[in-house]
Amino acid sequence: MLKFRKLNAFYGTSHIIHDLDLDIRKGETFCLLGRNGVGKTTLLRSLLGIDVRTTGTIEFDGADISATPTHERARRGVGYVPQGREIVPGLSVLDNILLGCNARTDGQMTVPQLVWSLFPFLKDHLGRRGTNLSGGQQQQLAIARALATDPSVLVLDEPTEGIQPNIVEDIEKAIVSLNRDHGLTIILVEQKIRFARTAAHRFAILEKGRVAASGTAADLSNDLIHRHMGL
Amino acid sequence: MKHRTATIAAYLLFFAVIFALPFFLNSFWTNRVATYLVYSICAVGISLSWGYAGILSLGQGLFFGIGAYMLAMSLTLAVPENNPVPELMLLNMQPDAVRDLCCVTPGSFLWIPFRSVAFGMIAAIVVPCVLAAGLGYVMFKRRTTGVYVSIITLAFALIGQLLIINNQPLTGGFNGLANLAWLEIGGFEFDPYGPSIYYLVAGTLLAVVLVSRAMLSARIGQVLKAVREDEARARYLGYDVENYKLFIFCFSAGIAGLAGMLFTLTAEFASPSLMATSFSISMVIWAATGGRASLLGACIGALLVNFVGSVASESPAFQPVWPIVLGGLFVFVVLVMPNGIAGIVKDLIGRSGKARAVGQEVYP
Amino acid sequence: MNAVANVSRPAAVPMAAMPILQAKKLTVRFDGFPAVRDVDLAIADGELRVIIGANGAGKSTLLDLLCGKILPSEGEIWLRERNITGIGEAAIARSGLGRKFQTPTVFKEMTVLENLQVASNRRVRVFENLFDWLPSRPSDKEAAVAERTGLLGAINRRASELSHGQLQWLELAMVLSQDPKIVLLDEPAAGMTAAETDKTAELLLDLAGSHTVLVIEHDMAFVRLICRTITVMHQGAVLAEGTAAEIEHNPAVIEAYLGSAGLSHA
Amino acid sequence: ADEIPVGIMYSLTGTTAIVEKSMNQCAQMAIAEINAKGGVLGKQLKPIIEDPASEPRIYSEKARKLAIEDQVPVIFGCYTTASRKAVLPVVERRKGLLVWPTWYEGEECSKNVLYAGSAVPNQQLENSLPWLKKNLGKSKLFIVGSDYAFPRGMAKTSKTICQGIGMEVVGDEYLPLGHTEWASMVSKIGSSGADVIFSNVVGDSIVAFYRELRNQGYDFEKLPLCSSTTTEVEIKAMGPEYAQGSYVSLPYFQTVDTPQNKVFVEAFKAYAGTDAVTHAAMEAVYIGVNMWAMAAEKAGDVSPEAVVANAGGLSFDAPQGKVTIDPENLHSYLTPRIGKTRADGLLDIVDQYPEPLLPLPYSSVGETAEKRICTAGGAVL
Amino acid sequence: METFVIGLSIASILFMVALGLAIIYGTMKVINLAHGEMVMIGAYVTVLATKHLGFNLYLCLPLAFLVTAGFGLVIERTVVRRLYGRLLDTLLATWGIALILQQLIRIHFGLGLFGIHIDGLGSDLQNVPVPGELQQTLHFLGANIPVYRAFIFVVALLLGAVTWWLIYRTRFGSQLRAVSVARNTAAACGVNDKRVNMLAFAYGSGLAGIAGVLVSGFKTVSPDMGTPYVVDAFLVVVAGGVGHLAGTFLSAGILGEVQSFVAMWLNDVYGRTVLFAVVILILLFKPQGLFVSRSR
Ligand SMILES: Nc1ncnc2c1ncn2[C@@H]1O[C@H](COP(=O)(O)OP(=O)(O)OP(=O)(O)O)[C@@H](O)[C@H]1O
Ligand SMILES: Nc1ncnc2c1ncn2[C@@H]1O[C@H](COP(=O)(O)OP(=O)(O)OP(=O)(O)O)[C@@H](O)[C@H]1O
Ligand SMILES: [Mg+2]
Ligand SMILES: [Mg+2]
Repeated sequence: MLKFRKLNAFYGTSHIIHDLDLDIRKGETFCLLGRNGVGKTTLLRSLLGIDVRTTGTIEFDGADISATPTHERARRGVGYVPQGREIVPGLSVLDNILLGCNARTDGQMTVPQLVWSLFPFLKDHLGRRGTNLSGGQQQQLAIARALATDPSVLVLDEPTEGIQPNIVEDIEKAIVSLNRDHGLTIILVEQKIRFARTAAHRFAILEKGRVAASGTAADLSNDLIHRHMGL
Repeated sequence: MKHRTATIAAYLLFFAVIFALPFFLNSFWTNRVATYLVYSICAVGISLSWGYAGILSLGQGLFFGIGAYMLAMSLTLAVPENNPVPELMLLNMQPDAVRDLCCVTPGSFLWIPFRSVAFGMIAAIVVPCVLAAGLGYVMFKRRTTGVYVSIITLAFALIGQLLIINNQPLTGGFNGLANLAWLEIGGFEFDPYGPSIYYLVAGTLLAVVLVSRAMLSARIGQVLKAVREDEARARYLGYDVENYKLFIFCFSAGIAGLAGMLFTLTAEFASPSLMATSFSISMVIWAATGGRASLLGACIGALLVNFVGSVASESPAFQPVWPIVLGGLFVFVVLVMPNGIAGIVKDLIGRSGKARAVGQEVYP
Repeated sequence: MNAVANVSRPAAVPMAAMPILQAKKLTVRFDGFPAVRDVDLAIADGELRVIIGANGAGKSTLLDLLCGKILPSEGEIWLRERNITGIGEAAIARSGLGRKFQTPTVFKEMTVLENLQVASNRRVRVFENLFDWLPSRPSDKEAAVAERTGLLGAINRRASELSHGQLQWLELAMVLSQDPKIVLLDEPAAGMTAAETDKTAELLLDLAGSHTVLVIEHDMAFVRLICRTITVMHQGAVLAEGTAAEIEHNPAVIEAYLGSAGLSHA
Repeated sequence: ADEIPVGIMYSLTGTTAIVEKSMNQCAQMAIAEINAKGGVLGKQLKPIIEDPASEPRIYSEKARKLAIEDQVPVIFGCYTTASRKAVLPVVERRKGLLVWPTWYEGEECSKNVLYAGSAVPNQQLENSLPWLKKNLGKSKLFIVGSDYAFPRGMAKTSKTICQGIGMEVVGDEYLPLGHTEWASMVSKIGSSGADVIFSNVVGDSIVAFYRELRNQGYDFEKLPLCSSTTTEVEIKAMGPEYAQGSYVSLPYFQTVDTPQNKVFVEAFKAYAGTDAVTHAAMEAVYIGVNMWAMAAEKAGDVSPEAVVANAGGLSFDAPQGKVTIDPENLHSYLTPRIGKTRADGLLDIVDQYPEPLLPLPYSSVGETAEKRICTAGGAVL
Repeated sequence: METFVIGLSIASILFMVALGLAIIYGTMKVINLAHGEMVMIGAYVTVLATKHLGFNLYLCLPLAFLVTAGFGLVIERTVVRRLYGRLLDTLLATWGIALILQQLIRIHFGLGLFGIHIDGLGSDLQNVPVPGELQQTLHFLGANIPVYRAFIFVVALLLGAVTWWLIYRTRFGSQLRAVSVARNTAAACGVNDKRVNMLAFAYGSGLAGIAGVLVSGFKTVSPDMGTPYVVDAFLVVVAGGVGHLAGTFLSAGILGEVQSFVAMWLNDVYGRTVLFAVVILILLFKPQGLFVSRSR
């Protein structure tokens, strides 16, 4: 459902992603791995069209979206949970979630039931300011917000970074369930190999802006990890 | 290193042109360019505090104006008719007041030390520094930053201007000081229209640029840059950020005062209009046009903006629309060359080197 | 809850004669909300201490207090015999505390080298730096630090061009070049790969002894690698303090923080 | 060359452009008229127009350009004293000549300035204050002005005159230049017990002032106002209904009934458009250009020294009547008038001095006809 | 009492001009030095509409709003849009725009160069007729209150309320707030950030236009009338706390009253002086503005 073809991405004159080809299939969980600074976040930002300049094509549901503005891509069904969560200060928890509704094509301003069932905690704190939540709760909120856009593919950038272990568990469960029970396609950037192994169907390891290795979850050997993610 | 050589070449070229100019100019243009060079000095001060330390003062006009007044006071007293008491005080005194500088009008005693021109010249630099130190101390101790500094300095300058206008018996009020003697040092008289003042100004500009450059290449330059980037970080590394900011703020105020003093020499008057907000903003705009993070850029920016402004307003074709030409220039500069003229030049120089860099891997 | 804390505390720290860093009844409130409550902390010279705790437990706030970013509402901070409460960030830093923040804070528009130079320069006064010429290549010390943090190849790149993980390393490198007696680190391994996490752990173990190190971390794999003494914070207060084994089996900690996976499986 | 370059320097942009633009037009018109009659000394005048943008700094710069680069023997220009002061060093040092048009506070005695047509305080006050007392029976004066030299000079002279005729000054207040927030001042005037206001307010502030008086419910019939600065331009700008019934003391109004004025007004309307008004500053420009030309003709030379040396004693039949240059102080004998604003924005002349009045630029510091301060040798304070 | 009312009326003008600026600066971080020119354009719309279309002052309010909003829209689309995130560059560019707009009015939008003059434009002062009912004076609690001032006060309150509602109670408002602090995130949530910024800029400009209409009723209308307003309005916005409508409201109130009382007791020069001093003090001791409490 998502095809990157000869994708190049730049920040100003820095060339970050080089001629990348990648396919993501409908309904799978795809995990992106790689060392710091290889361009994982950049790849996701290219997909969303945030602040990077790209060449090449990005085909989503059969249409090239590489020139489409960000908000339009969100409307077509790309939900994004950015690295560092980026909760909007000054907005309440509810308003933060409702912000996601702007991407709905049906114009509805209601939060999908799914959100409450995954993150019951949020329901009890709708009036609080989003930024006053703890880090883990903010991460849940960020996922909730992305779900409110009614996405067909959910893009998560290191969703468990800096989160306390018990909430990490909850989030991991939620991600797995979103894919398994609700049929969402998921693109996940993750440093925790253990979780990557349990959640992902397929993976790709990036190195210096190129795909260094890819395959199904079963192919993700310790040797590969050592080679591409060791020091 | 290529970049470095190019920078040095640019400086050399600029100053070579500046110092050669008077040989090709008549007395009017000598005087006009000298005045624009005064503006360049001012722009260097702004570039230092804004471009390199992130402190954007919108009250620079106040320091400039005070510098101008300090010397203008001395030069007022140097006019024979203004002895023992300047005419402006005679016009504003109470009919029964004693005709002596000590007490002819309230506060007139403040003028006494200005009988010495040397004092006026020193005060032109020191007084702005001291004022800046006072204001800066409070601001930076209270950790005021960013746009707040700009607004505070702006309001401060407005107060200064209002008070100077309001105290006509002491300051000459709105009309300022215009009846001035020429500066005379050791029997040599500086003629505003001759090369003498021109070289005085150009020499000062050179000195200011050299000192500033030296400072920026010393460690303090790096610390200032760090402070501009992230004050808090610098603090956690043990730097007393307030002191650094205070230093550069005063330094820049001193430069503005110095420029103001030279302005008095080239333009032969001092007036509160020099402290107006619009003038302060103009100064910032000179620096921005040239490229605020480049001293040379700031110099050129000041020259260019004023040159374009006056040429446009003096050519019959452009006269009805000269503000549009000037305004269009600003918009153009911002849209097309975000780092000012200096930025464009740097890009051009860097291009050949950069071309390789783009193709290169940018990873460690 | 206090009862639980008391259970585990006595066994905790084998107290050295004079702790190098001491927090006494530290409390801070934001608009009445106590982010840190009555925290007592004593760190021995050369110790490596890990602080864990739920998101929002007040860990970062505690570091903020220690390094002077915020003033305590109550309580004091002592650096050996010296009360450093309220003397200002710069003065605290000069007396030997270095800090790495949770979100990497470096000088974005400066190169890696410049960042290190600013950090390693220990003459901090305005007039000392006014005439001090700046070398254009790294000193041996700076080069060594860059080497150690894997930044040598990027030494002339601007910090804004670095990735999140590289920024983490850079900030760590800055703290190292600052060479403080006490190093405060807020989640240094966040966003790092497993291998890099290991490398960070190594580096910290290396530091401990010659330096006193205080680390906040969520990544339990990392904690296990380095842990000696762990302090657990919860809702602004110290919930427990002890060795990894003790903490792992403390029911209150499991309930509030570790969850079913526990420390060892995390 | 067969042309004589002359400088015209009135702001076309900036805050004072409003008035100065019409002065610029008037100067050009006067020059065109002279050229049509054969020019000066048989040569055509070639105007060089500069825009000093209402900033003293730029006045000074442009004056230099005119005097040095363009070598003009005369500059017609300036509107505010601050701008004149900035130009003064240029003309004095470079031995140039400025022809200054605006009524002002005096206190100046330059030999490089021809103060042709410009009134000084005694020419606006010696007639008006006694008139207010005698004809309106008012005796409690509130003086209000913008914060600069002219209003302060006017206030000083007013106080001297008031003492002499038994009027009391109950208020003497200033407002920053360009200030347009009048509410406080007007309510202060209301509570001061004044029965007449004398206004030396200039520029934008005038409009806001009159409108505020109306908004707070004052009526010029009960609390008359006499202004030294409000010309037809400002009245038109604020809407005549706001000024109707107020007085103005100036030597020239568009309604002055002389044959010369009829010609002048018509000529200007033909030049600048039928809805253009003429006003005192403009007439002064007209006087200045013409008298400079007369002096040059008389001297047979356009050099500044020659013109100044020959200007003293010259008379010109101006729109306002006969204007004569005083040989001592180079100021002009003018005919003080008081006008009362009509509904159409012009003024009915309600009082007119029997003859042109001697200019005393230093009246604010006690200059009298017997004891002159400004003489051909300069000012002795 | 009278002094207080005067203070209120000064405050309401400050507030109206500041409101638009608060939105533009507070949400987009654009220092719009051409904001004063929007006031000026609003005033000229009134002049032209009353002269040529026979509009009265009330009808000019919506008209001026639309026209200045249109100007704002164009400025945003052509220039400001490219400058987001470059705070100080916006200062330079909008200063340039201000120069251009002023001169356009002076030269009758360029027609003047071909000898075509539009009555009401040009560099002269202009005026606007005020409806009779607004020229009255009210007597209230022993004070004389000009109806016009009261009218301004009411309009200011109304605009404040509408703006508050718009920003805190509508979908557009939450989009705007989101875009202003986290543009990328908002875009990723489907918010058309460019459109939101454009509309906000236009709305802010439109508010200035309304202020221009009201100001034209009792002050001078001329091409450079706008400049002093930006400075004052900017002081108000910053002193009130960036991005806080309530702060803007309060600081306009305080500054208006300060100026009024000091002008009454001493004089207007000191009124201004003290006003600036108060701004300095507020910024020194409450740098985040009056309304902001300590938070992350
Ligand atoms: N400046 C502040 N104003 C108001 N509340 C604050 C402020 N700083 C921190 N808090 C609150 O104090 C609490 C403790 O925050 P702190 O950042 O110390 O948590 P933490 O333990 O570091 O969490 P994490 O693991 O997510 O980093 C949180 O509830 C936070 O919202
Ligand atoms: N705004 C930017 N401008 C210039 N270069 C950037 C910018 N953001 C990132 N980079 C560079 O792009 C490269 C890839 O960064 P990216 O954030 O995609 O890495 P990542 O794989 O997500 O790493 P991490 O695991 O640390 O998050 C890095 O070398 C970084 O230095
Ligand atoms: Mg990343
Ligand atoms: Mg934390």
